[in-house]
Amino acid sequence: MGLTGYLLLAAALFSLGVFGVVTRRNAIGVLASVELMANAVNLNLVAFSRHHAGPTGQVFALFSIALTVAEVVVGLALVLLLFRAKGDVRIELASELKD
Amino acid sequence: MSGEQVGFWVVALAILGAGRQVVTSRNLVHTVLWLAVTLANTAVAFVMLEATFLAAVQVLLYTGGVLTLMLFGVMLTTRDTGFVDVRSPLHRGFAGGVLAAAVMALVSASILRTPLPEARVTAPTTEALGASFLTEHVLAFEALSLLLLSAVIGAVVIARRRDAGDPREERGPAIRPRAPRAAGGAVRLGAPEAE
Amino acid sequence: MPTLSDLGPLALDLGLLGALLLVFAVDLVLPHGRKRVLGLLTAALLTALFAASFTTSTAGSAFGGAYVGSEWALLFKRIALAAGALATLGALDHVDRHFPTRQGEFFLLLLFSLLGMTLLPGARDLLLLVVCFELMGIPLAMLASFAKADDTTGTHRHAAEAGLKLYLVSAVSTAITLFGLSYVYGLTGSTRIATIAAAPVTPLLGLGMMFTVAGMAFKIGAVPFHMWVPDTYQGAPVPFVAFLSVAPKATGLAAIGLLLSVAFREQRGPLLGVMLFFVVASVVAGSLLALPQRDVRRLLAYSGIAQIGYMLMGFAAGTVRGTAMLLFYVAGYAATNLGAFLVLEAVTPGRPGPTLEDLRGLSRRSPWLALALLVFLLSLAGIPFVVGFWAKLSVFLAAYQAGLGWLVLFGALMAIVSLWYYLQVAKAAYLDDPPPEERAPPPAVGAPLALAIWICLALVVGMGAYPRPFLESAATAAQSLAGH
Amino acid sequence: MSPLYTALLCTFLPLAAALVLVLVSPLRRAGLAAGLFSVATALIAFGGAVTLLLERWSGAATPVRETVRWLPHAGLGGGAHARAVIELGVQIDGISATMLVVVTAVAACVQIFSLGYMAGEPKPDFGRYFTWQSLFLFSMNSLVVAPNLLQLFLGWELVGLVSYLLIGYWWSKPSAARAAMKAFWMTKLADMGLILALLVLFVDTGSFDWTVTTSAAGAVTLLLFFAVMGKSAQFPLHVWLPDAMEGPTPVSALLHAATMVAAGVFLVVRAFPLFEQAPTTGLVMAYVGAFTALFAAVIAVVQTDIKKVLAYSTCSQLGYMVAALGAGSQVGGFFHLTTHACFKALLFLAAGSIIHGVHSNELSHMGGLWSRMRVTSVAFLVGALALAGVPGLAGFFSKDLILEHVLERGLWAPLGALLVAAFLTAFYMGRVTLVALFGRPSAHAEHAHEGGVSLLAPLVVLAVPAAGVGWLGAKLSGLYAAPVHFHLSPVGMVATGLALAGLGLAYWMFGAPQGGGRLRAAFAPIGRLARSGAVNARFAWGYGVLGGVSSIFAWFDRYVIDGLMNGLGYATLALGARLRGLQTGRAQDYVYVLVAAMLGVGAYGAFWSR
Repeated sequence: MGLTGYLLLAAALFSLGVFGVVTRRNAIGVLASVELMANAVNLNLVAFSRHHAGPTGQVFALFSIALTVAEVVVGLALVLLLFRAKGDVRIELASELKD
Repeated sequence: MSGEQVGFWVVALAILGAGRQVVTSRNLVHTVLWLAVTLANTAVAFVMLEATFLAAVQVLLYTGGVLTLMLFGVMLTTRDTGFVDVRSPLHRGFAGGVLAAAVMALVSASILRTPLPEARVTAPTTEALGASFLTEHVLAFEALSLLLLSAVIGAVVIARRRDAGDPREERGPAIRPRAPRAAGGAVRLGAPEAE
Repeated sequence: MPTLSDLGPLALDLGLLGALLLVFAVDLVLPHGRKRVLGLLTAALLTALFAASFTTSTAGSAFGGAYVGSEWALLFKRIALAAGALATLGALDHVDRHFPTRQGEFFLLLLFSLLGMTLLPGARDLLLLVVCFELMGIPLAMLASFAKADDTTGTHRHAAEAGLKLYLVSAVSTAITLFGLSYVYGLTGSTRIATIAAAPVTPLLGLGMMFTVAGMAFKIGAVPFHMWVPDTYQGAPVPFVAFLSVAPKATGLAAIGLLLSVAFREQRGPLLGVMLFFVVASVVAGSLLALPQRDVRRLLAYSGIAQIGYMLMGFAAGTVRGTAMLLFYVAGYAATNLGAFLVLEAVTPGRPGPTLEDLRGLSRRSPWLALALLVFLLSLAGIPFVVGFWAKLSVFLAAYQAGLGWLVLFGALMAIVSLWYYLQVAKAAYLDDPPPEERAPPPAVGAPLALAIWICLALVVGMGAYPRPFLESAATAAQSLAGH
Repeated sequence: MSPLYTALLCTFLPLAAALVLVLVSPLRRAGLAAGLFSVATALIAFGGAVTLLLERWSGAATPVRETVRWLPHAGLGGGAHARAVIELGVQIDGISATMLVVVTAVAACVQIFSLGYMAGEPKPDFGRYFTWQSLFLFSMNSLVVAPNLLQLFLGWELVGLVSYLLIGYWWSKPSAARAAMKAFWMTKLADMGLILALLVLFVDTGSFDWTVTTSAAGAVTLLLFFAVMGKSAQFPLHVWLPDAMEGPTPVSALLHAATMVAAGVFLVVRAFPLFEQAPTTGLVMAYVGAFTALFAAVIAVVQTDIKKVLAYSTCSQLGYMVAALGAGSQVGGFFHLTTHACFKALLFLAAGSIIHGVHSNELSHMGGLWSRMRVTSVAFLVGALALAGVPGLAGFFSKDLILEHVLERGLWAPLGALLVAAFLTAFYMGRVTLVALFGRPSAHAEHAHEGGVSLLAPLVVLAVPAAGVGWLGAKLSGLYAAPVHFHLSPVGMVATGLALAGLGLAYWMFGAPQGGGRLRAAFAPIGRLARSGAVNARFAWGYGVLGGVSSIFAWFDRYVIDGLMNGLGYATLALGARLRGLQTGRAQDYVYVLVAAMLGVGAYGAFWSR
């Protein structure tokens, strides 16, 4: 299967992530959806890297994974904070500031 | 259909099927587990793309580390509700579907209308990967290590219930979180506070 | 192979790293109750580094062209360091009062973020760029929530929400940026900015380029990526917001400037169109949404969104002059907005930040604070004798020279609308009577905070009276970027 | 002392005074001492200005232009104009020397008058008032001596800011605060025209000088004129001026009669070389000016508030100046500015003295003041006659000059409008004078009495130039242009005739004890109306031709023009309030918008060139 197939797969995965981010009501569910988006990025990078000389694509993917890890760590900390404040982690609980 | 093609379709369907479960599954523990399945299948795809080192990293770091962390998060925060997420209202789901479909349409249209590189090259070795990391991208690598350090420091400070040296800490048990509010449509399946 | 000489252009960043480690080490040995020293130390170190930026040569290229030290980078380093130092001074008392045991971590996170900011403008590699962007951004989300929600005084009721909103928008934006960059890499085979600039235009590259910029545009709060801004400004600690409202914006603009003027120089046609859209949308939405606000932090948040619109006029012009004018605007805006938020912190310490009602009669309770606030507001509104006037005039000039006369006309009209809400604040401070029960003594302003406000005031007035050196260094910086 | 230092002294002494008053709060809080201090500096500035003018007068001095480099080309100029440098400095020639004298003289008189007029204010407020006065004098002077448009703009803005403070002096009065806001807004709107004009001029020529030749003269001058319309209250941007009468009367005299509103006209006079390059703008100005002159004069006829009459009269006279400049007469416009400053300041201060005596602005509360306030009455009469254009007094000369030029240009419609306005001017001034000074005394006016010497001295001082400055016209115009020779032209005779007719009609209706026959009968309802003071705009149109038209105009002004301006403001506010709903507070909605915007932007990028 050629590059196109992998790219379309990644696009579909990214779209799934988008769907999850805007529809999941639990903050951790949202985080998981962001993970899907990040995973689509890695798939893209690795698929592309087969067509370019040099390790850049895979290095990029490694960086991307590490960035995502850092983000999840921080996200979970913030979710715990929300839980401590509201007793629940439904994302719409954090909607007191508006207008 | 060649073997490679069959492999691709199997992996693709597995990834997308598991991904669908991640965004729709109501039980949060299941969500995280399905995420693990997605990531593991992506690792398989990496292998098919001749990126074995990355596949290993994917399994070890993501599936091993991140998912454990997320599972902890689920356990800590949703034990009162039996790990069950509240379902989104229908219109929200519909709007999300439209958005996701639009993303898919735009990206795939762009992919299909772009001439893509054809020639394949041999996959870089793990040594080449390491060398690139520490020469070309060493500055980014150092910055990344600082980023991880800051994330850890920050996360610990934020997530810690009471601060070291905070006089309030000595005054007895930590304040318990408020009981979850019973919002409209919220389903409570879990056992009532079992502490 | 990297060698020691590669570190020359990074002298200031290494200094900052050293400062960070020093603060870290001192935090470990300081007993509780003495942590206030850490803030003073941070401020002193940042000030020293800022001073060193005038004597240290940081020109040159390092790490095989991944990093280029130039006037452009230097200018942003100075803005970040100065903003960091001023915000640290402004935050000292707040931090000491509200989270006395966590002062070390607060300033550490601030320093981490600053490190990302000083590194980014010199990056000539997309990987480095995105890592720096995150190094700047991730500590910010944590700082926004730093106060925690169980703060007993109620000042930080919305801490969790402020951070979570920033975080969520930031995480999704990062995913979008990375997604776009994956295509950019895929179609060009490199992450070096120099290589990318030569790539042919295809739909997928256009898409990748736009996603990259869109993902970064949230940091500067350009409409429609602005929605987290007012909420986070309202919920986060005010001195931190002072920092958040200027330094990351400057760095975000640096990132966009790099992409626009270097990386996608040849393919930037649609980017310029998007910049125009950002200008119009941000100026309209920012100005109109600021009108009904009663909470001054929210009001300033929306005003900042409109200001970003004016700044982006410089990019929309698509010329070196436009970039230069934008840089001048950024510097002026940084001093002004930082000062304005620090005044807000001084007015209502230990309470949720001021509404218009809280400001009533300020001129009688504290004439100097009221005067400082007035000067900052006039600068934001673009009235002569303060820097904001020159800033607006110069971006208008650049846009007009680039043939965007209609945009200038539009900007001028919207500037009138913006006067309305700035005057609302001035009116509350000067014309309205204080409520009878609040004939309180003037707010006690700590020395470091007062010093920071005074410095901002001096900058705003000084840059307004004699903008020449600032204009010149902005022009040099913009030229040095165009040269690479 | 060299002219340069004298000019710097004139400009910066008031600033120094303001700074001293700001910083030395005991002095400011002392009240009267602060006032005397401010007056002293204003008088010194006036002395300096007179010296400058006399030097020019004697013909010995050449124009002075001293500048320092201020802004680099690197920042603002560049490109085709790489060597452009923006300068900061002082230019003293016939125009600025004359204007300096006018400004400092009026300011000094107003400040002296204020010593008595504001004496009832609390001491700190009194000090604050004089701080603003000094600051205002500085801003106005810095505008006057500016050597280029950029510096003139800076002074212009400063004048606007300080006037905001002065108009809003009585903050506790909501109407005053509103009026101050409105004045600020309208003039700010106009200022944008000035900024844009600067931009266009600079990009085209690389300079902010008014002496340059530019290919964009049409755009530049039209934008400049837009600014003038706001500052000098030309239709339809005049709506703020009548409202601004909420401020203390001396402030009205300073700002809305003699100096600030004249800044717009002064700008045109200064930038006249630019305007000469754009004949179309001249035409627009002539028509707008003439229409404003007529429109405001018509409205002034039915006003019952003495300050409102004078305010609309100011609008009308500014229209004269603009029309003159539009007709290409720099001398006519500037000379009318000079004479108008004298007699309008006099009128306002006299009105202030009357208000001080009667404690009311309403015409119906006055009457019979001639016998009770003789000095004030004489002063007011001199001003009114000068404004009406009675031969020999100041207004006569300048108005004659303007009409002659408009006729020369063959601008028939503006000429007609200006002539009608001349008639109406005489009529409404006659009416005010007759009703207030000679009418039947009302209960309020029974106990009217003159104020102290500080109220009367400025009146006496200003009455002299209001009566006589017209005779200096030839000499004054010779300072900056070919001297004009005054002679009574045919059109001048017509205008004088019309003015006398207007006065006569006013006398018939409001002055003559009886008689007047059929004409009086025809206008009787107006007379009743004016006497009663109870003009009801909705019914007034039925009462007579003049009153009807006037009331309709007043109504139109009040509800349509003003309403339109207010409506724009409200619409903006309402739009802002509606948009708030978009900010739902839910993070996921933010992400939704984020992704949707990403999609739009991405689609644009992907298919941009296809």
